[in-house]
Amino acid sequence: MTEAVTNTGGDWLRLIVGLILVLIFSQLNALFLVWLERKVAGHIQLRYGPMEVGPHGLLQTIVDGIKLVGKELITPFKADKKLFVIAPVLVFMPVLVPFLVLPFGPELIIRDMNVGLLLIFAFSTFSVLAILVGGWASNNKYALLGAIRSVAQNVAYEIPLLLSVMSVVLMVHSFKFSELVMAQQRIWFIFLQPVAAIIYFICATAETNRAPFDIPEAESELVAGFHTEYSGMRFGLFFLAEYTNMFIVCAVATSLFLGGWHGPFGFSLGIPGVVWFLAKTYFLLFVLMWFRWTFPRVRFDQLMNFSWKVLIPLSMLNLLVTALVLKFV
Amino acid sequence: MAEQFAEPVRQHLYSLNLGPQHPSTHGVLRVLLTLDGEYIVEADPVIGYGHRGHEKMGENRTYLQFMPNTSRIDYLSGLLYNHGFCLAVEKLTGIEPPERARYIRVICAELNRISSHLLWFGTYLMDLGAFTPFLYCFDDRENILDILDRVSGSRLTYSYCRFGGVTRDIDDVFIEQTRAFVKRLRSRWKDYHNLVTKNVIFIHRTRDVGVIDKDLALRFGVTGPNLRAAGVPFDMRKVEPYEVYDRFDFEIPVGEKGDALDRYRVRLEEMEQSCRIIEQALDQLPDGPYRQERVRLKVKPPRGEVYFAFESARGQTAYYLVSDGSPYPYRCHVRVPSFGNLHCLTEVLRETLVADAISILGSIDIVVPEIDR
Amino acid sequence: MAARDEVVRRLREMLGEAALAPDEDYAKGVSWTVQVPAASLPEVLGVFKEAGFYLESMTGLDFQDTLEIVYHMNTYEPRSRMAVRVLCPHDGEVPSATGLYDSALWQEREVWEFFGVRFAGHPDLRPLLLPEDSTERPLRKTFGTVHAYRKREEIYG
Amino acid sequence: MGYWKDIVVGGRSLVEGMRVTGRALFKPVVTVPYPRRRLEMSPAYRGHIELKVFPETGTHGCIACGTCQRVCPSGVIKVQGVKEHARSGKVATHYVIDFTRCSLCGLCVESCPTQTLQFSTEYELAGPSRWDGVVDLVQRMEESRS
Repeated sequence: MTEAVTNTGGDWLRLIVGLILVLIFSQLNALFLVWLERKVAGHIQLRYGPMEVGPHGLLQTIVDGIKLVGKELITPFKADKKLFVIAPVLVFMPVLVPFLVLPFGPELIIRDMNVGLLLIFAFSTFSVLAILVGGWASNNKYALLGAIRSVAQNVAYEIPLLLSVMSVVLMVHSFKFSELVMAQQRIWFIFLQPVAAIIYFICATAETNRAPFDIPEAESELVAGFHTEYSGMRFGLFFLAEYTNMFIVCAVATSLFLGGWHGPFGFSLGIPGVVWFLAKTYFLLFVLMWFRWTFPRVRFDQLMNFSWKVLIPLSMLNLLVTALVLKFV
Repeated sequence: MAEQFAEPVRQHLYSLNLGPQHPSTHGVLRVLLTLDGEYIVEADPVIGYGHRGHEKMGENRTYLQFMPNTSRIDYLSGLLYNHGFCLAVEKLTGIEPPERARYIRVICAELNRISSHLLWFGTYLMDLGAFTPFLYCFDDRENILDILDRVSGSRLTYSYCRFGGVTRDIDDVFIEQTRAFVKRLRSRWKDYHNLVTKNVIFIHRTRDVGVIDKDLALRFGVTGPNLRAAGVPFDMRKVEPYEVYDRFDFEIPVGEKGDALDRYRVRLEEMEQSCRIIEQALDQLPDGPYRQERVRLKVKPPRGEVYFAFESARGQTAYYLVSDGSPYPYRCHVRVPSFGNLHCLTEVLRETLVADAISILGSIDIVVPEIDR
Repeated sequence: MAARDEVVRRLREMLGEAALAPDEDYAKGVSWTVQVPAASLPEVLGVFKEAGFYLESMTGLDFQDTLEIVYHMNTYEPRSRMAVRVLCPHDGEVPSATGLYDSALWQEREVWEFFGVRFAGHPDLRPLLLPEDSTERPLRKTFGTVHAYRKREEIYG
Repeated sequence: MGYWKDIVVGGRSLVEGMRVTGRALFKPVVTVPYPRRRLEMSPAYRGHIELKVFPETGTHGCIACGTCQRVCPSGVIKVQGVKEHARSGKVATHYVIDFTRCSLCGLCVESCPTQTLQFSTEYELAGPSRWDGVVDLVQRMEESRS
């Protein structure tokens, strides 16, 4: 009895400490990513980016955050007030959950669940609901169009995303992150599953509504898409959620395809695992930003075509080949 | 592209105001869209938000005083408008500018045309969602503005031309800078093509989108690159050569079917042709005065009228001046190319998607204040 | 040039020699000026339409004694611009060209709002550039400050 | 086969595009961090007008003839002058411009018979009030001399 209590107590402690760390990390990470994005965009476009607040503008996003907090929260006339208020909370909550199972290092997993991977995808789908609610409740046609697009896009891209992940899961026979990463100690899965890796990354870009798949918020068409009517920190939450989401998909890509906390080919070079993990994740994030500042936006029907006619058949084929190879080789 | 979709069901139509404040309407343009889902059933551009009454102003000002106005009708190719107005008045009064002035005007006008096309290139890509080419174009365009700033003292609304010449002579530094710019622009084509023209997303966004064919162009009076993209080699610089354009060897680029991709290609090729004109003009540049001294500030044309058409960056532009013999024009009408170019949208936008509407709107290259006048 | 000559030939038959005035050296920017009575405007524009001309520009002139609408027609050939001029009293009506040229839809609206020329048969005569409720006719010489308000023959006579 | 070719060619074109932006990432920055670094104005720069001081006379040469006032398209200029004595020419005592309405066309400078007008190279002209644009050039000249 006592043992069980202390056990759960230890678990609870771990969970609470972990949650606090996650809250701090996710906020700092989002702020840092916003800064990084602006810096990358700036230098790609032959300009400086933020330079004034702090060294190289590092504190710019914090100041922006404070500005957002100070802004008036506007609720449009005839909006569905309850849903309108709930939506930003709804979008931000699920993006915190995946941090519980992300394997930052060999010992740095808050909860190493046996369905870790499933948990992440279950909750990342949740953000679509929030976008739909936010877009619908705004009583704005641009927002509504953005919400509709977002739902259709997410439905189309969940499938190849999961299919490409399945081929990795097939190889490891586990949904558990620690096992998925441990299986890559010698060789990363990106070398064994290049097609799945590419498909995953494309779908992840679409899942997080990033350019060139940012049609739900396509600013030149829909002004700001689903968050057109949001102001102040409500908009800020959408914004933070987007960047945290980016981090999550990249972290998952790192642990599925880039060996998680392992160095290349088993050489860790004396660098701690968590550094390896974060370095790889931020590199992927940089690639995402690179995409955004290079490509034009695809059109809605082309996006659908691409998913249903290219990505889904390819990922099916990839899964089939994986299964056959595992069975007969 | 529209044929590829099933016939849209005409129910639950709703209207959407695209503009007047919208990120990609290029000024205060409002397009009243009737939508069925994301399909456009009807598009009605509403214009006039930027009406300043330039034509009425023209009747209340002397010919010279109207000059600053001309560069504000279309602020992106202000020098071309100056140039055209100058030529119209010179034709009306019979002033002959010296040879050197003619060449200077042509060089500056072509530079202005390139800068206008570069800006179009950037903003069009921005409409399609690619932000970065915009900044690259502005980097190049800044070069032109610096060059023109050196001679005209202004970066956007030049009012550089005067009846019988220009306000300021060009010097060796200008010539050197211009040559360097032409060289630089040519070295940039490869980057532009790699970044944009070959990009598969870009091609899919523009091919077969917003087709303006010959027939449509004729009905709506579409001119300029939009008409040339449909395969009609109609350019006032060739058809009715004004100034010294008949002394240069250049081609009129034409497209095939008149979709957005063709318009894009035609404009890009036009920049290259403008470079050729500039180079030849610099080679042939004669010495001599840059301005005719005997022209009075208050020109008094004889009674009569003139209709002078020239090629601005957006198409065939014309000044229709009626003089009653006084220093003030009796009537001063400006034929602006964007007027027809925008009007044909009512037809072109039908049965397209909202995303295509933005792409088409960007590809026809309108300047809204020019339409509103 | 072929299209232009064709139009000139047919217009001669229709209106007679006196209505057409050539401008061989293109000093005014138009090759032929055609003076047309308002009633026969649709047929005249129909001739242009068949020959492949487009309506390049359309504008009004306000004189003390009359209003004048000037249509500039052009085709994709060198030196073939032609001017069609129609006289119209200040409160008069001119047949609309909207059935022939779609571009007339907007250009006639513009002339209507600025000069107050009514176009008979125009489907949608709303102001285009001016506010929707405006009743002024800004380009008439009776509006605002003007330097001269002349009779037509003082300029063209 | 077109299907596979499209995927490969399309993918290649995307990589090409990323190479262009990737190279740009390491190119030097072309913008100017404005208040920290300033650019020189071009020699022909057209700012608002100001009165030129002639070294021979030590003052401006404006004779208050009003040519600039008449030639100005926007009615920006108001000149007032007095005759010192009956035989002498007029000398401007007030030369007021409303810069907020000026379109910087330069017609006044061109038309000036005594060439006493020139463009200033000032460009930071923003002010909190619309009357900040109304400047008396004679007064301004005297202030700048003292």
